[in-house]
Amino acid sequence: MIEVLYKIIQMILFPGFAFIGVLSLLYEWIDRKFYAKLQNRVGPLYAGPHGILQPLADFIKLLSKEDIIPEGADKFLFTLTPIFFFAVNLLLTLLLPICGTSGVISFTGDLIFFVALLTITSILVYTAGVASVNRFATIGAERAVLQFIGYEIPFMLSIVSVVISSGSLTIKNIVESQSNMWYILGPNLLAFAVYVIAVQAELERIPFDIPEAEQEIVAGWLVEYSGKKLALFRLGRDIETLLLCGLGATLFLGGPLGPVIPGLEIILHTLYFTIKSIIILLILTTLKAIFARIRVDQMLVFSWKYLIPLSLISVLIVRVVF
Amino acid sequence: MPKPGLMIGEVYKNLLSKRATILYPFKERELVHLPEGFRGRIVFNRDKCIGCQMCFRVCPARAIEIIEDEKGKRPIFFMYRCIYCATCAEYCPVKAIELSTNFENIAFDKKTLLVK
Amino acid sequence: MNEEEIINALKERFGDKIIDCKTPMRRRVFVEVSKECYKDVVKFLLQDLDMKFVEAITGTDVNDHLEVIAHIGYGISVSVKTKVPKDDPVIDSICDIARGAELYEREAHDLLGIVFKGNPNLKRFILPEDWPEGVYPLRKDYEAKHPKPLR
Amino acid sequence: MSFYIPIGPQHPVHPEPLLMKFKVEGEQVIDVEINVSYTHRGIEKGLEYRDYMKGIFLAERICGICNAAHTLCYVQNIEQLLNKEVPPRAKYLRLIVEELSRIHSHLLWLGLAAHQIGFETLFMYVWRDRERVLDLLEMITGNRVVTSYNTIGGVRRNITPEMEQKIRKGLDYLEKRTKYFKKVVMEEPTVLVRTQNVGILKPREAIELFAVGPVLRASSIKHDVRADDPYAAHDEVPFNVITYDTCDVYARILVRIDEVLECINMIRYSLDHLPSGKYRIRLPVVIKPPPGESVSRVEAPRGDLLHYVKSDGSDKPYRYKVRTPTLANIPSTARMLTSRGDYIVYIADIPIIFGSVDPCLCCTGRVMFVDVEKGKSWVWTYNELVKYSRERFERHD
Repeated sequence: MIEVLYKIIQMILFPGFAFIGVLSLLYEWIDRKFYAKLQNRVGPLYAGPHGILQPLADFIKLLSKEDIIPEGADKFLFTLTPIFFFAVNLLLTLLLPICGTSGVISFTGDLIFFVALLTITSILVYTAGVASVNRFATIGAERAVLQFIGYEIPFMLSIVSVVISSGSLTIKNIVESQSNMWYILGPNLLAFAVYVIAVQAELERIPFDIPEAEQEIVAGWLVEYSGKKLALFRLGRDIETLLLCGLGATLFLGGPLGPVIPGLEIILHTLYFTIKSIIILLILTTLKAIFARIRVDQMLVFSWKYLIPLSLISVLIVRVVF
Repeated sequence: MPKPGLMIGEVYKNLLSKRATILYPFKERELVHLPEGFRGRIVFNRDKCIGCQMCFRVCPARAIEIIEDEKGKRPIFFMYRCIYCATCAEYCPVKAIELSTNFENIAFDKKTLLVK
Repeated sequence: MNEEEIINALKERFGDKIIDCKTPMRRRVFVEVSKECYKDVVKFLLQDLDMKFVEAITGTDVNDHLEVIAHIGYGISVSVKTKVPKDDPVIDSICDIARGAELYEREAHDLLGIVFKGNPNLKRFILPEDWPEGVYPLRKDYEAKHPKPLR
Repeated sequence: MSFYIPIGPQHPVHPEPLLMKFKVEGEQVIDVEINVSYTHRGIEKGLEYRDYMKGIFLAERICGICNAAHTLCYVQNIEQLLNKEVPPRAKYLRLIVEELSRIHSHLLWLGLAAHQIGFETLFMYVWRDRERVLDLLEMITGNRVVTSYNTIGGVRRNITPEMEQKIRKGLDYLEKRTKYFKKVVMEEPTVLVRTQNVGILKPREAIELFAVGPVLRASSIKHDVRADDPYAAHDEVPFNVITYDTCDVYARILVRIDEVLECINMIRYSLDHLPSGKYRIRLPVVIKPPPGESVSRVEAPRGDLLHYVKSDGSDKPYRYKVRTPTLANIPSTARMLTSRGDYIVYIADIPIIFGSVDPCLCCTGRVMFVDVEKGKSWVWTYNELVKYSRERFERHD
């Protein structure tokens, strides 16, 4: 009984939904602030100290805005997609090993479950675009699917490298196998590079923000969403950012591992996990700052010409070494 | 020769340098630098004015009207119509009109944008 | 090629169809021609004298008639002027010899009601869609009113 | 399956009202129709109602960014009518301000182009460094953008030696930064793939459709009013006409960047050789030029600008005609935006291709906003607005 209660508290408060929500908003703030600094701007400023509450303020503001469903839209899909998008991402955070070597939920082969559900978020992007029956949204959805073809394979192959190195498909075992040496320091460096680029595409950030390119197709698949639905999408996207940065930290940087003082394990593990994932976030933000957006056909060419061979080479190297 | 990520040095240099913008409307107002001869809000010196109506004649935006007060004819300036061309200041024979560096001509009430 | 040579070439080719020729300042030539040979003069300037560009087409309302001026020029600007009557403002289009001039003709059509015969796409171009038909703002009988304030 | 997508009248990348209806098939653009009839302000008519001195300030407002070019063109026209020659110092000062505003315009455009291909960081940097030009313009003329500098008979302010030092310092900074931006544009692969072989306009087509300005020069045609038809002090200040022969967006970017560098050299030269003496001849407030007509041409930042004036001897122009460069570039833009043969335009290329001509719609459709004829009420209820927008949408479908 106590155990169940403990699990529920873990799920809802720490390191579950509440903590994840706060952390993801913090990540958005870090992303925005760092991006602004790179561009010699100020960034969020007024809500809270140094604008740290700005993502929350945006979220609350969006919740209070009018919620419009376009006349021709598929109302059922249109309403359901943001909820699913949010829910899937939130669910996946339970698998992340934040305050210990295993997540709130952990079972054999949970990495496969993780990757499979991540794929669903990409498909939800497509349904969101198609359901809103708008030309820009349709084009955005088309592009999202095309881009999906580009980044999904290198993304998975880069994970496969890690799986081969650790010999396990369970996140817990992967983390524990890194207690001696992080995978990024070994032959998996190439896989890490591929992973970062694929994540950049998955999160639709410059240079791969093709499905929602503001200058071309206004906001792409998001164009018809407003109010609460947009807020859910935005928060879902923030959580996805946290998720993918966290997964990168877990797979390549040893996740929550680090020197531990007895008694403070939970706090220190959380701290290590946060720092490592923020490092990945900063890499992603830097990538966002130094490139122009490329076209979707160029993205596919890039992915199939360079990214996939690279990830295959990475798998090969790892296979030879381990 | 293409070099991917060419700007990475520049962006990290800017991470350390001071921001380019100023926090203008609420703080750091003293950092707004305006040169001499900036064309801002009109300042009118009634004592110098001789009532020649030259400003009224040359104003391209009809932002000047002539009224009569105890000392004779004089202009009033509607800053909400003014296009800040400084033609009136240029043609004023006694330099009774000057353009100050006050550029914040925003108001809730039109009357506050009247220069008398 | 200087101004003199252009005028001489025009006079040689078209003779007395050229009504008037003057060069009020450097690199500017104003030529007045009759309505019938307007297109030929433009063609001659563009192709034979290699002036390459039609820079603009100006229409003017001169009380009893309309003036159409084609400004042609590369270095020297030659303005070919012709008169069209106001009640039947039809003139040959130069679209087929100068494809880029289509928009200039549409602009003149919009603002002055000059009809360019042969222009394939003489639709509304500059004025808003709900502008009344048959009202041409640049004609002298159109009096622009000072717009009233909205409140 | 092909369908239409509208870009405009409101679109994040074009701040100005313009409707481009694209027929697309997947990501490819098949056909385009451009409609600019949203912003006619009646400036040509308005100039007929103003006397010559006041007209300067209306001509200045034809376009915000090329205001120096427009006023220069206007005052030259009136001076030609009056047959007055301005003092040599005024000619040089006009050139300096004109070239400074060209630098401003080109840098602004470079930032926008970077924004249009999604390169936000370059956009921010260019606009940050553009402030330096604006500071110089503010120092010389008294305002950041709208200069009000040229006037009939000369210029309105002088350049003092202290200003000269500041201008030189500012130019050094600008030169350094512009060279850096050129390096970024030429070497950053994401910029290269987005701009090379995009928006091709062959030299033959450019002449056929009367393209002007940087678009024409990027199609390897050596045409520049400053060289062919020199005005102000351009016949004394040496400069190179920049041309590139790749005919694409990349060439247009490089033409503009090189022109900025060229402008910097021109300003330096004219500061070195600035004649002394008067900078303005005083003319009466009411000018009555003799009857006649005049054509004046200026190389505005966007290309060849033409003003025509007809005077009937009164104090107001009888007819004033403005041909702005963007209007001349619209046919070639439509050509660039249409796929043909193995040249394919993607939806993603639309912003940068259209942006590469540096469109300025407020110049192009100079029309009137309030409908005087019908006296229509512009206070609409919400329902009326919804109904109107639906009707419009259906009509455009």
